[in-house]
Amino acid sequence: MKPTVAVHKFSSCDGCQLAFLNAGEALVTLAGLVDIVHFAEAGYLDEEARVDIAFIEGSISTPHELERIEKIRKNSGFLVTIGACATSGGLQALRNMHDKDQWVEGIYALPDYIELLKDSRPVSEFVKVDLELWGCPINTRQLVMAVRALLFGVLPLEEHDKVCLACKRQQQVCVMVTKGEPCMGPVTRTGCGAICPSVGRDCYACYGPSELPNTAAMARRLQGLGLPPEQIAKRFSFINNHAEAFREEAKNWQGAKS
Amino acid sequence: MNGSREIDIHVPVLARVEGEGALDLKIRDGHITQLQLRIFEPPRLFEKFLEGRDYHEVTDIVARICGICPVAYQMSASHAIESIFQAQPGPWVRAMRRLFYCGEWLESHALHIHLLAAPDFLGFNSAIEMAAQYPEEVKRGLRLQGLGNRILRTLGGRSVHPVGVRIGGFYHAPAAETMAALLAECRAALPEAEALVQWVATLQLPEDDQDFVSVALRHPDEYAFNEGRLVSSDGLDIAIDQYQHYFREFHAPHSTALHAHYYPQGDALDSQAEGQPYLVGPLARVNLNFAQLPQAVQDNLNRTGVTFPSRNMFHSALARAAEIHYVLLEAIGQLENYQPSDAPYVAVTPRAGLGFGCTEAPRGILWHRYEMDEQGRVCRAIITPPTSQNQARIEEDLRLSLENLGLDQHDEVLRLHGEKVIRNYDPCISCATHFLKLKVDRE
Amino acid sequence: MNDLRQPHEAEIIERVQETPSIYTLRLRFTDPAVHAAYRFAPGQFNMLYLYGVGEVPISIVSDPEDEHIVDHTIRAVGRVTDAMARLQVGERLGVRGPYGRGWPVEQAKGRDVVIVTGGLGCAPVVSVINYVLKRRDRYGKLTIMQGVKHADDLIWREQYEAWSQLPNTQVLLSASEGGPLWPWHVGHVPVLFDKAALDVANSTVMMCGPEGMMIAAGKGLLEQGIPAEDIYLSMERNMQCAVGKCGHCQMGGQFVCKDGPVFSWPEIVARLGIKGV
Amino acid sequence: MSSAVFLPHADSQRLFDLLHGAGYQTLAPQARNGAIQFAPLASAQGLPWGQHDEQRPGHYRLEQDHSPRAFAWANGPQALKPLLFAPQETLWQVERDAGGQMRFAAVAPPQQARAVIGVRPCDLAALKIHDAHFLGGARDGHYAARRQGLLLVAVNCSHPAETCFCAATGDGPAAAEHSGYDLLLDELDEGFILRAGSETGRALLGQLGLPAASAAQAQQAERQQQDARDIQQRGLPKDVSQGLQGQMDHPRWQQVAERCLACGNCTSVCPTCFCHSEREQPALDGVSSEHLREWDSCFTSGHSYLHGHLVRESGAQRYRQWLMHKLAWWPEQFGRIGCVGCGRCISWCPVGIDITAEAAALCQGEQA
Ligand SMILES: Cc1cc2nc3c(=O)[nH]c(=O)nc-3n(C[C@H](O)[C@H](O)[C@H](O)COP(=O)(O)OP(=O)(O)OC[C@H]3O[C@@H](n4cnc5c(N)ncnc54)[C@H](O)[C@@H]3O)c2cc1C
Ligand code: SF4
Ligand code: SF4
Ligand code: SF4
Repeated sequence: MKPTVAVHKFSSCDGCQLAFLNAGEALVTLAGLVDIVHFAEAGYLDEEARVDIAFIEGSISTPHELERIEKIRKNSGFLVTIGACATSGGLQALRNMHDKDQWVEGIYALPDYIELLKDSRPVSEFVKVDLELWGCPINTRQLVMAVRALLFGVLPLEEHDKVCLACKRQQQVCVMVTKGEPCMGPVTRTGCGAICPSVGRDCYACYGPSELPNTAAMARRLQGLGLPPEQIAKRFSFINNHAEAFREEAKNWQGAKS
Repeated sequence: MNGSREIDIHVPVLARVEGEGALDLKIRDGHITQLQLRIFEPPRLFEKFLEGRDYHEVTDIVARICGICPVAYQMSASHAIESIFQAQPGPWVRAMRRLFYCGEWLESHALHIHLLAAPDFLGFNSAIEMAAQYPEEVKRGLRLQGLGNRILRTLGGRSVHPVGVRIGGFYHAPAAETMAALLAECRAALPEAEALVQWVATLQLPEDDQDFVSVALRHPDEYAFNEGRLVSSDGLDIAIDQYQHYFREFHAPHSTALHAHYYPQGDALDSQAEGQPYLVGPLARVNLNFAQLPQAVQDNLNRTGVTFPSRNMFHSALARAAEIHYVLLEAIGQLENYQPSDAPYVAVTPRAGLGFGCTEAPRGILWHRYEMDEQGRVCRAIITPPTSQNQARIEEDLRLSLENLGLDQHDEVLRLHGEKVIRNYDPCISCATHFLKLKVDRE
Repeated sequence: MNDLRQPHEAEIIERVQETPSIYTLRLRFTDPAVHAAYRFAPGQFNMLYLYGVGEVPISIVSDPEDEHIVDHTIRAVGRVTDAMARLQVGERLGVRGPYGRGWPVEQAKGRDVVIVTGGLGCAPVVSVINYVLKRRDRYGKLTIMQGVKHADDLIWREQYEAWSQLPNTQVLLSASEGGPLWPWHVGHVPVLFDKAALDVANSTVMMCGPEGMMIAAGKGLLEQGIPAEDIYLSMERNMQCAVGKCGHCQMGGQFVCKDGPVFSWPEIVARLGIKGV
Repeated sequence: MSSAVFLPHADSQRLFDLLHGAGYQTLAPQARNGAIQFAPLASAQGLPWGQHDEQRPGHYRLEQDHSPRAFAWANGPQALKPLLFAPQETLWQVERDAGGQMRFAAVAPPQQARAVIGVRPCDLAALKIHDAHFLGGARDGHYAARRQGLLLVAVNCSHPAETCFCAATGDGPAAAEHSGYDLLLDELDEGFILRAGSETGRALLGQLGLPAASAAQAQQAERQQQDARDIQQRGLPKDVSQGLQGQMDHPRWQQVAERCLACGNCTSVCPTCFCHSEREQPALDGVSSEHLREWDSCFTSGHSYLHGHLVRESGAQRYRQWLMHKLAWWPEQFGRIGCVGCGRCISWCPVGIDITAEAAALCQGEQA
């Protein structure tokens, strides 16, 4: 019996699902290895089905989404969050720091219709998550590694080293040392392939915090490079702003004087 | 005969569209009494997040509005902000932006034709099912999509949320060898693109004659996609900064996405009246700018026997295929002339001001408006994506085409046709809800 | 021969479930030539490769002179060892080895052998116990001392009981937390030393277990008067290559994989007990 | 010492042609992405003429001026390490058939005779260490294959960076005889003094038929070497290995850990670091798998992972492993310290932690 798989979407941009849809031939191979039962964008609709593996894209940001994720958890053997939204609340968790009620009222003529939870939150704050794939967006390589490992019946290896290691394995030249760019690689989780330094720019931490992230030292370095406190706070308060290590460091600099 | 039948059709989750939306249809006494494309994606309030952010963060933020057309967001934003900063990126950047955009059209169009739309016309639930019977066609689609992604990666580092873009141009210039390899790939793919147009023409595209207004960018010298004036099939011809005088967004109660209407007489900003639906996207573009397509693309289209402008919305599929053919030719042209540059971007100096950017996303015009302060921080942003512009048109089309089909048809037939109509627009629901308007009339 | 780091295929010819989480795999190389050429010493280990998943270092517990088999007793603790636990007879693994320096069975000839283990038991010492038992006449008294945290942690209870019945063999067990059904001693391993009546001048000690336990036991044994050079311990560190190249197993200047895993007390004592080495 | 000959700058291409003629692919330093990097180069024109490197802790900048020299800089982030010990490669692969039978196959690195032009004396010293590590004991086949037929054209340093301290480790700024080069260059404003260090080098040099270097030129080269030695400010404490013994609890470890990002950049650029991890990369369809190895670092958690815990959890422990291994424990393994004074770990540390300063503080005992 082939394992059954579902891909569910919550508050997100669809970019992580594209790791499936952009997989090319691997998508066809995958469809031969597993039974996809729910994946709306690819044309499979059975939201309520019990599955062996459920992939979750997107953050939890409405009462309806909370109900859905609870149901999905019950129906799923192994639950994998894919991407920054699902694993850390995503860019849209920026709203967690503001008074959204006011925002929404100021925006929509009929605010009652727009039901929002107070915040945009990661799936793991509501239900048990068996595996987190970080990244905004995740890529096909991560997905293939995870699916293959699960098919072998083992947990995928966690990739949580710093981006710097991948950067140096590719023999990229450090953009912080040669150009003074405020690169977040030293506190950011690997997995993307160090693509920002490879195009000559600073990493902006879209893969979230690495293991042992020395965010305080990183922040002081950014200060040394000439960033004012407001911009240091923004470096941490970005794609993975709700991830604890980044959230806490950002707080240290918000409202601080240069 | 069953004119008094009560039909309630509810499609809770639309398959094969980007993002999640639903269709609600009520028919009473042979009339459609309720028809809603409901979009319930939670809003992600992006325009609000932009406030206070630095200009150099904007391209990385707006990319996240949509995983399928991040380039469009990055391009519209870059143009708007560069216009405020009075920066002129120059011909190299302009050429590479066109190439970059070709990658996105190719990837997005190929994905829509093969993975999302074709199963409709061939009677499958998914492309993967379809692959069993049409393996070559599906593989061709995946190859074209893959090539689009590779173009995006070459300039952007990755195809979803590319990292290579900055205000003023690109972070890096690819090596000449890399571009030569890409050129060879594009040349090899050209026959596939030509064949694709003919193949799409063989699909059983429903006949459905409708009257609608097309809106697209037009450029004097080229098939427009990254700059131009806004023109319409009923004679509008305005600069992009005039957009808000002719188009207005409003909040329809059944949707978290804003809808947009067109006001041909102008003054949309203070008009009390309702405007009218309009179409953006591939069919609107081909309808308006057919003559600017390269001769080879025109000839190839003409061979299908379909003439443009077309009043059949289902010819969108054909327009999309023709645009694939077009972007391959365009990419080949840009790559043939490629020279690496020492200056892949112009340095910019922040200034305060108001600026506009409008480019053709795969699904149609994507309009941005920014106010910046003198440190180059965003004060206010307004983003109007194509799907919200099309939404009123989709609902209008649904009404018309279901009536054309005959409301006495079986529920299942009505539902399928309704979905087919929606999918034909390649709606990007994720995009549609990622914006919010800051100023709302509350009468 | 192949690159040292490339595994050979081996087949599981027998599988024994020792406890709910411990199992023994009896392996034979599928290439008869490889099998015939394969030699190892007690205390050495192999890198076992699970197809598509990865490699783990595992000690060899069978007898070096038994030419037909290579046994590994494995505790299922994580990715690789959990999945390996599901393998059945007839299935295949990759094996490369043997690696490392094993127990000093030659130097111990004619002497008493003292085994000290702790924690959840330790496969490497099983190899030496079996080795001595098979060659009983070559060695003096065999003393097996095992310390566990809690009475329930003792695995292989019957095995210990069986050993304790053998001639010239003493089994001493202690638990830091005993219990009503714990007939043996209560306390840490060193409480056993007084009971052991060690012939300090003529004993070779072999230890394996958690570092803290080995340090305490080693110090206790030194106090008893056993010379440092006669105390050996088997160390554990992360291993990727097993041939002294990858650097993961370094303890100071020592590579556990090639300079060990068995070290004499003087060789390694400088690195013991320092957190982070 | 073999006799020195002279090659004017204008004829530099002859050196490249000579090597190509002998069947070598030539790799040479080039200014790329803001740093000097080794890459294939066929024409002498592509050398970094007039480039200077400004190096400080956490800082590296290239500047171009009108200097007539091609080697008026100290070094870039790479030494020979990535050319021989690949940052990431497949060690072997395996296929599994439906019956569960596995077939293992070796993956050999490409065979290509390569000549590297512009090797620094410190790089030669590091190479000697890596040769001992990878070729001694169980031979590393992949390293050996790349090492075979590697021709080394070394260049003595005339422009050490502020971060260099090879004079203190005894590894530069001039290459000692028998330090492993085939050809050795001293660059003067008008050209190169060349000498051979191996049979291969001698044979090649003979083919060029160059005039002997003049006594004045030789003198100039010597003076230049002396200046390069004198200009170096940094150094290691005397008997550093001894001095570090017993400092395992020094408060300095914690202090440096407060600055250290544990990013591993120092280990990546260090020409003597050899740590690597192995990883499996199975194909999605499950019928084959590749066994990869890639550079690892004692700053990662995986480096000291044991089931259930990390041997080195904290940044302080990880930094201590790096510095102690380099300076205190390496002699046990290779008979010398693991540092050749190239200064890379100082420049390329994003926060500018300086191994010489840390070693000095640690060797002073408990006063920090
Ligand atoms: C010389 C030596 C001999 C050993 N002999 C035995 C034995 O006979 N029986 C037994 O049950 N166990 C033995 N171990 C321990 C065994 O290697 C680990 O329990 C095993 O590697 C855990 O792997 P895992 O994938 O199941 O666990 P996880 O915790 O999921 O580990 C993931 C990976 O980390 C590495 N790793 C984790 N723990 C260790 C470790 N302790 N040593 C080296 N690498 C590790 C491995 O690459 C492993 O695959 C020995 C270890 C060493 C060093
Ligand atoms: S921002 Fe950092 S983590 Fe994200 S793609 Fe760039 S280098 Fe990778
Ligand atoms: S420790 Fe630093 S200075 Fe020494 S060889 Fe390594 S990188 Fe160079
Ligand atoms: S342990 Fe650290 S310092 Fe030593 S070789 Fe490995 S990475 Fe380098």
